Amino acid sequence: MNTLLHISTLHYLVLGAALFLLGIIGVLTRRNVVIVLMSIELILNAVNLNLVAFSRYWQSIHGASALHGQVFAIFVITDAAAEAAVGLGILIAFFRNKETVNVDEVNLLKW
Amino acid sequence: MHAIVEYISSYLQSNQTPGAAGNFVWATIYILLVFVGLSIAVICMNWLERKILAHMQVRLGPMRVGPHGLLQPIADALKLLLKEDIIPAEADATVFWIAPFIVVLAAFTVFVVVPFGPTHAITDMNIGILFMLGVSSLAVLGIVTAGWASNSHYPLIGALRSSAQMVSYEVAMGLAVVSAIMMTSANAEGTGTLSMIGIVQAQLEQHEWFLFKYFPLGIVAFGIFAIAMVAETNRAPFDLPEAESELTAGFHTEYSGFRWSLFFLAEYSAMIAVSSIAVTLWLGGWLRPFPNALTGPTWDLVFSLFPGLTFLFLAALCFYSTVRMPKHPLFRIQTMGLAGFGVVLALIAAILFWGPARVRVQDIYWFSAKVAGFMYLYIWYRGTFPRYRFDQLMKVGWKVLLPTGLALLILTAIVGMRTEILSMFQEGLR
Amino acid sequence: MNPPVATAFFFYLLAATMIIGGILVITRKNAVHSALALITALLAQAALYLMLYAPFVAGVQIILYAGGIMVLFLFVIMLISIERNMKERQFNKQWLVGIVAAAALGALFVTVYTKTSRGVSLFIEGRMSYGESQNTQMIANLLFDRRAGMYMFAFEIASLLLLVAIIGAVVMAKKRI
Amino acid sequence: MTDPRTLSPFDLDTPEKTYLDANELVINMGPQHPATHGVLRVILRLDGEKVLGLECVIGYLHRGVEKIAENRTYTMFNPYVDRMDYVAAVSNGLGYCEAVEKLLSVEAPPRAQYIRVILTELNRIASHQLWLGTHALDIGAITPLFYTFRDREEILKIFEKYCGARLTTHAFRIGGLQYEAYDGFEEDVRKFCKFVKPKIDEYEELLTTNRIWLERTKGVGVISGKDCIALGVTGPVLRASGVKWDIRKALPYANYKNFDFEIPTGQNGDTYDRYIVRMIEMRQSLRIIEQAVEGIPEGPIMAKVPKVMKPPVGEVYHSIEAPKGELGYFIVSDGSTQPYRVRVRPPSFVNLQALDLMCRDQLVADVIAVIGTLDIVLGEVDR
Repeated sequence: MNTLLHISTLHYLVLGAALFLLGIIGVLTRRNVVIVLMSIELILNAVNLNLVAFSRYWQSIHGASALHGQVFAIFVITDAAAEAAVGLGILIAFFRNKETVNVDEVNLLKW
Repeated sequence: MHAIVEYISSYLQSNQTPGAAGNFVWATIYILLVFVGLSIAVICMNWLERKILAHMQVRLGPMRVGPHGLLQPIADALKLLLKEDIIPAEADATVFWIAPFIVVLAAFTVFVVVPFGPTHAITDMNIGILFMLGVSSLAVLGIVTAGWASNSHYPLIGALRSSAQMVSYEVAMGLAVVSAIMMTSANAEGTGTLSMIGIVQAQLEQHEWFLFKYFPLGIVAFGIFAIAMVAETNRAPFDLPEAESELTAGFHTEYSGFRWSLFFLAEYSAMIAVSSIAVTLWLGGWLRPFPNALTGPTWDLVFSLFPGLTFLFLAALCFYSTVRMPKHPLFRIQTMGLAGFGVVLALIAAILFWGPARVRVQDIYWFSAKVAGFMYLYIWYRGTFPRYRFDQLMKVGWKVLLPTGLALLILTAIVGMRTEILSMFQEGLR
Repeated sequence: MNPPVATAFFFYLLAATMIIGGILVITRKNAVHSALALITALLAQAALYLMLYAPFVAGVQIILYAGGIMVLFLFVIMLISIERNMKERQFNKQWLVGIVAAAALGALFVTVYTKTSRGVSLFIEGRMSYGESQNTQMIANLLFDRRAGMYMFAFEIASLLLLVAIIGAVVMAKKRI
Repeated sequence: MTDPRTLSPFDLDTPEKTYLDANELVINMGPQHPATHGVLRVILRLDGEKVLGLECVIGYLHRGVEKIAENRTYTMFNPYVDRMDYVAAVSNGLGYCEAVEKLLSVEAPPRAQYIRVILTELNRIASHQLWLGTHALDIGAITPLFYTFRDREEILKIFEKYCGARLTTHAFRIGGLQYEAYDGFEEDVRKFCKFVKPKIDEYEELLTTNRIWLERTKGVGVISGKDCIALGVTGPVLRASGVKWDIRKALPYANYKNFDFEIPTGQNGDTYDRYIVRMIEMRQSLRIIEQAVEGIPEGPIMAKVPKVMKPPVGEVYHSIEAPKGELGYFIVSDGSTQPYRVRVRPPSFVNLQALDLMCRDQLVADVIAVIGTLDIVLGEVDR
């Protein structure tokens, strides 16, 4: 009981792992490209959660200014923004040409 | 009983925000106070906007419900609550149902960090201003989903317009805000802050409002923010999302009754929220005029009399109108009501003249007075300006405000670091 | 020592919100519903960041993810028609393989996280409360400071990445350039 | 792929596509829409927000005025013309009365002519004020509406005092006037002239140099003088495109040749020029009114016309410069008490034809501005 109530880094890691798995399932099973992209966001967020949790763990060892995990999280968020912009841009181009959002039908190497 | 009084007074003397003190009870009380006050402010704003706009347009505005239409907002609220809540058959019911709540939540949550005084805030966050910008930008989600869920052309176009507009103007807004935040670091240690209370205290320490700091940079930043905040709240002349002559009512065309009133509530509280940001960042927040120049007990007394005097003035206005009411039996109840309202205002004034209240309330008073100035500006804009076209709006946002904001940011940085830069040059020369 | 109940309560509340949100994201037919579920999950995550004494990351999460990226998603979902898509099959043919792969990964996670050395859990917790008052400043030091700022180069690269992304997105999405 | 511009706006059976693809979004604006000035229905084909073409659907207010005329005597039909352009009812009446007078070969006495001119010009100002208020409202400025309505009220008061009606005045009779000008009519008109001049300046102060107004109106809905003539567009729209055509000068009717006034023209033919032209026209109308008030002669107000009018067999076309453009009446008489055929050439109807041309390649918001600037009245379009 005490381990359940005393929230430790491991709790966050388990949550992150669960989200990561959900994201993986989404990416692997869904056909709608938009939802696939959203699942990727879910994966990135799971990673971010881990990073920030690690950051707190790191702080507990190396002092309050050891915020490397949080800085990493910020970089990941930047990356996610870039990924979303390009991904949705590709999606729009794809949709304009094939009029579908199904990832199965992304089977042309060029158009 | 005595213990309770003791507890309250000990808390009042602790000079901490409830959030910082980690006191759940007081935080709840503050949250209730702020939200109730906000709702009252929105109701007052509704009446004032109609009256002021009417007088700008050679009309009288509401005159029937209560003396001078004072009860009109209450009648309206009652009507809106009792109206049938229509959900269009083709609409996506769940999203249609959620959307207004997203908007209201976004508009209300920002008030968690608004500092009405050095201790009169629900909490003081290290990322205060960032939190405000972030949460207020969530309103766009509600608007987009509202437009989409209505499943109709006009709301959809309104929603797309509105999201494009809000996202674009957020950029310029952010640049202006960053410029003000940079100014907070112009102290001996060179450490700035994002905390709303910290920003105001920085203005107190630096002996000037950021509006006048690094003249004219502060004024330009304020100008950018003042334009962007009108666009951000979808008000005239940037009210394209709800341009009634083009899109009937934009994203809330299909809404009615209670849900529509939520949009209304959110719009007005968002106006108050962005005005609070502007007041906090550039106009010295809760600080009274000349807090550094006019010091001493006499000046403190003089300035602390203002809240009471304001309410006394309003009460006098009420009594004057009471005297001027038509002497007809039909108007008897209205006349009595107006006189009663005047008495209430006079009572509030009397309380505000009472020593302890006077001292604790004046911060809130100055903050509200500054915000009220912005509210008047909003109404004035609405009475004066035609509406921008969508491409012109985007042009203003991206081609005027954004480059100005970027240049401003760089200039503020250069001016703020001028001693360091100069010493670097001198080192280089040597 | 009694564990702080409030912390646990909020953690489980937010964790549940996130998990439910995540499940909704991958199961909803309608992409807008998925997006709304994802927004809920992201906001809950921002709150979790606050619980982890990372207010700045939380703020960035709200502004960028919930206020920026998700608006972009909603925008695109509205631009492309989804009515037709909603009537189609939602899951692809390899869904079973996907689930199995995810389950394998999950098993891996379980093994790693339950692994203890000498009866002690993997992470030895130190002091768990740090003042958040200087969080933003410390992150800024890591990013920008002349001496302590070890991520300055990475920061510049990130800005370059964003520029490339902007141009790429415009090239992809624009009909006529 | 076909150029969307060659498609008719009525090709509505294109497959349901999305907002991403061009030439697909068809929006139906009206007949119930706050900015269509009545019951105009406009079907817009849009590329995003750009207008590729539009089609007006009219007839929601059709009352068969021309057919009614065939079953009424000449006198009985007179009130019906007020219901066409109901914001400029006096002008409508003037056109009809003069057309019938032409058919009967009678002429109204000079005093009647002067009073007619005063009332018609007052009505022109009222019509332009109403246009300005609604046009500014469409573009988003709400305040001018109330200012113009406040000042238009003074004109309506004069009408009311003169003939008892404010909107559909039925002020004129065939052959002159029914009512002598009331006592103090001239004084009222003079007072009004003095009152309204600073008010027009006030409208201009709000709008003329307002940057948003300039951006919303300059270069919007441009139409060349040539196109105007080809489409038959008249009135301020034509004059704003640089064509100096005003029937009051070109083919003087009533006694307009006695008065000294100028015809304002614009150069660019855009919405802003039309705004400026109308503002100057209001001032010129005041000038005419002032001259007319000073020169009202004494004398009879009614010419000798038979009680039962039986105009000789023949046809007549008479047109006047109504506030919105050329208002023409074509009347065919078969010698009986009722006209054989009456055809009205309503300026709004003809001007509306230019809407498609003016809105091409503009944005949706401009369509609203252009509908406003054309100054159409649906009662006249649909008749």
